[in-house]
Amino acid sequence: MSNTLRPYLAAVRSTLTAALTLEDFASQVVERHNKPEVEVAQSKEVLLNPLTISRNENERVLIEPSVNSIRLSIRIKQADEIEQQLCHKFTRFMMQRAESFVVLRRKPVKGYDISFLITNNHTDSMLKHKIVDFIIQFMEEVDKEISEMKLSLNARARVVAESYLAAFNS
Amino acid sequence: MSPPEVYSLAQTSITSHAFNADRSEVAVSLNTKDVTIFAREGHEWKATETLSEHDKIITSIDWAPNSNRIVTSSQDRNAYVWQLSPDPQTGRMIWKPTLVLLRINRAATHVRWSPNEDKFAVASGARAIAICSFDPEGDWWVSRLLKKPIRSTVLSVDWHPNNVLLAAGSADMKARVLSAYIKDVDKKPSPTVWGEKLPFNTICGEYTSPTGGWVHAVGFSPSGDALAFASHDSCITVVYPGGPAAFTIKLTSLPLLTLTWTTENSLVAAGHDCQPIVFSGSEGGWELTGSLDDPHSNKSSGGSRPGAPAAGRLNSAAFNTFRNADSRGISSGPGSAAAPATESELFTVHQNTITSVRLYAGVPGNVTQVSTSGADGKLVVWDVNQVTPASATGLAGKMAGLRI
Amino acid sequence: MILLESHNYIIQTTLAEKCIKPSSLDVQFVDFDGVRFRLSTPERKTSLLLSMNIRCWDELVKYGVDAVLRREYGGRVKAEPEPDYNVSLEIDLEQMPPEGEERDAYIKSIALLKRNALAAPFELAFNAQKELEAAGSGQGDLMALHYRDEEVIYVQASPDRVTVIFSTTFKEETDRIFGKVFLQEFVDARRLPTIQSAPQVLYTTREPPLEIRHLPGLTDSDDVGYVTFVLFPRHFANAAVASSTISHIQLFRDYLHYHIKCSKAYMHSRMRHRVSEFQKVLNRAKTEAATVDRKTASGRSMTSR
Amino acid sequence: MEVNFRKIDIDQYDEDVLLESELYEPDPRDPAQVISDAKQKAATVRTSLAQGDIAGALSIVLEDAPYGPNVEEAKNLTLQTLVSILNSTKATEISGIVKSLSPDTQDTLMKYLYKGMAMPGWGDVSGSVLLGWHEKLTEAAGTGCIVRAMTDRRLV
Repeated sequence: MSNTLRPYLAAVRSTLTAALTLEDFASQVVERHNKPEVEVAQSKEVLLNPLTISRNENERVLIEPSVNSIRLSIRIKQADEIEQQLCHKFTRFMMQRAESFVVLRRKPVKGYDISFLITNNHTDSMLKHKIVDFIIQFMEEVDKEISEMKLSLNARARVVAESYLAAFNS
Repeated sequence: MSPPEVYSLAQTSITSHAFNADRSEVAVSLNTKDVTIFAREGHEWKATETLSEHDKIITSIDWAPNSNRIVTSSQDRNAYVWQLSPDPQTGRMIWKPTLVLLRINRAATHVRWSPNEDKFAVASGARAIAICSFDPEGDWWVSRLLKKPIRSTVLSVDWHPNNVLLAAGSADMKARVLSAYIKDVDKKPSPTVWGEKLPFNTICGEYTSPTGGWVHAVGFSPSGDALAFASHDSCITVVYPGGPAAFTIKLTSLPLLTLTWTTENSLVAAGHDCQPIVFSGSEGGWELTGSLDDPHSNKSSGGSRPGAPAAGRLNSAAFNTFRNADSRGISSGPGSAAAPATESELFTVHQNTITSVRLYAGVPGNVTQVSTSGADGKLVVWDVNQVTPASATGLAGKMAGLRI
Repeated sequence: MILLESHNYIIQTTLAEKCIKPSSLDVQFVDFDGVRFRLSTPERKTSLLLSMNIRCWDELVKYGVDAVLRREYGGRVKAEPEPDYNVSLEIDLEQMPPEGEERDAYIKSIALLKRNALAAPFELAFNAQKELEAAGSGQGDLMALHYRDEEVIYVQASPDRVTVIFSTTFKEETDRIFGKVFLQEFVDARRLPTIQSAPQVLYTTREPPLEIRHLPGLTDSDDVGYVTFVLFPRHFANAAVASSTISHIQLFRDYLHYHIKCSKAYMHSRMRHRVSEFQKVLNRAKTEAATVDRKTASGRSMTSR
Repeated sequence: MEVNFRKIDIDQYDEDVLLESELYEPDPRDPAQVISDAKQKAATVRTSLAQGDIAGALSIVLEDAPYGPNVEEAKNLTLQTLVSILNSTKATEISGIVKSLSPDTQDTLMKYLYKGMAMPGWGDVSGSVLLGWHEKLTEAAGTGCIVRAMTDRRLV
């Protein structure tokens, strides 16, 4: 693991742990409703300061905490057009399956590639520290996956090009 | 050394718990709109009764020890008082609900009987507290609202031993002491450190933690001369109005949600850190003493889920092994590769947030045991004198100084 | 299978089958680049009619396709093609060579109908190059083959070479980016010592190469790519080499897109796998109650989301 | 039909609504005082740094750090001063330095680390330096310190 990735993930882990201190909170604005306050943003006092963790301009995480829900958005490293495209495909693929990934938001927050919405219902029915594990593992693997996909694309392209051109020799 | 008594009542979150006077029964809300009463049977708790009347999640339960009445509050904006009375048909004793007209239009968040059990206070999301007292003429509970100067959802309330003063913690970052004096119920109270003349809705004190944060829990000391409150900035503050001084302890761990005094000089608080923490001090200063949970003695993580077996006929060990491998990618067999290195484990008894800590044994001022319940569905009884020192648990809290 | 084959597999297998056991037949099928075939027995079981429709037939006629097909198939080319088709071949099963290599070669040659038709402009260019080389200067005609709706093959002879330019469009952003990666590898691969004798490859996106820049109606878009192959005389030194070069180069566009599709399919299966792994990690967070199998009233399992 | 009335923010006329300014105690100093304090501190910090007293320099810059509205210039100057201290500290010394800070100073430092990370590429801000400090500060002051960076409305 490269030497700034470890403190980066450690900072996301500790910040997320600190933000996952949610409780059941019924809406003050709408009677008999219970909404993720970070999304409706109608009561200022139940929103907390959003925090950013960044390695550089292209790799950062935004955590927006509130009393009963948090939004975590990730900007995934994309060095070139290929990584951009692979990243886009991958995150879209996941978001289309948001239903089974209960904590996934269907749309990313502007400026980020993928967003998660974690509510008190999730922290009640799931172990908080395991949700944190999931996010960290996701961040680790998604970078790896994208570079592996890119490598495999390049490898295939090379074989394809070489086999085609080699056929002219015969 | 007796280890804490751990009971896994459910696999779901316990939002609130309240014992009866002799601790033979406990009323809990399992994150649903019903109250379940469990009765002790040897070392087990058996669900015996369900109180269904609310139509939204129950937020808080309190069980009056002397009058044996239960009061419940819910996000449906209502409170019910439950009383044991004979069923007109069968003659069997059943819990009979009485609806309380709270006159609030948002969720009820917390409820507590007053020490004399003739009043109760309901905190609410309507930026108000309903003080309810019984009107024998109308044969109903009437409510009066404490409104000013509350600016946001009230998260918790606690009664002063004199049955008149009420402490309230709310999401507008304030802990307040207010008068809930009701003319027809209360005798004229004698002066306290909080004030002398106390008509209804007198504000006797308003406190906030310097680094902000919603006030999750409030509690008067047994004498009523000090107030402790826990706020979302991972701080606990003890206020001595007579002093006048406030001590704030900044924790290195996650915010506390609930607290109870054990003596005039110590209290137990718990919350997102999943373990009950002990604080002690006096007018001269306060400190974090340690934890009731000894993380080193719980090496077998509670995450292995012993407790109540899951229902269903396909529940053999082998079946679970394969199901886990399939749905979670965990091979749990001995000797198999452990879970990936990024997996973390919690070595506390509670595996999720503790939402409630309450007096279990002893009298106010000399409590020997407390009970906790939390989002992991566990109910735990702790001996308050078995404190693992802070140095051994990695907990730390520094006093951020005295504020006058 | 990395390389594509230039003969039509359906024609090949159907003919082989019908030789052994003739029966009446009427099938329509397609090949790359929207080429349509019809194989039928309009008169009797032993007389098959193979018709082909190809998008750029009119252009092929200009470049001498009739001569090429007559050379390959002789009298079997019907004077009047079946309506709706450009060319029809009559195959008399009773005239087939005996079973064995000879018959296989015969069948294969029929299966190469599309390849042979498309070979016409290339053959023309190869011959033109020889003439220009002898003359020492000049430039052959720029032959355009609109073989797909938005894609064209250009062939042009010069005294020392034959230039083949493919214009190709990428319908999706992913195709475009993947295509770029592949084409870059075509350019780079020639640096390998083993394939240095291969034709030189150049590619550009959006910007058309010099040879065709003057043409009207070129699409100006990032989705368009141009691939230029420079064939030197060694690539068509004799009939056998020329024939293999033609078969090979014709299929370049299909080869490229086929592998882009394969890559996308592979990425998809990878993502599917990775996402199911993530699902497992998330499931570890769920407490037992959340994963317990709940039954509906009818006894079916409810899927917990 | 006239529908513009739907766009009126009626909440601003609600007397019960809690305003941002009511959520914390304002800075008693006036903006001119705040900026002159910040400039003075920047100078003092340079002296401390020259003497190698990093913990001292940190305490100076973090004490009474500017917060609230209308003091953007002072806030930026303070961040710049702080970043210069962070960048000039050896990685091996960080751990000892953060442990020696008072809890209030630790909380303020945490706020600045997040502020810096939210502005990658600004001035001399370096992601890896901030992450290094964040890691050591979290070891010393715990997740509680991070929680306070979220709850404290006195934004730096």
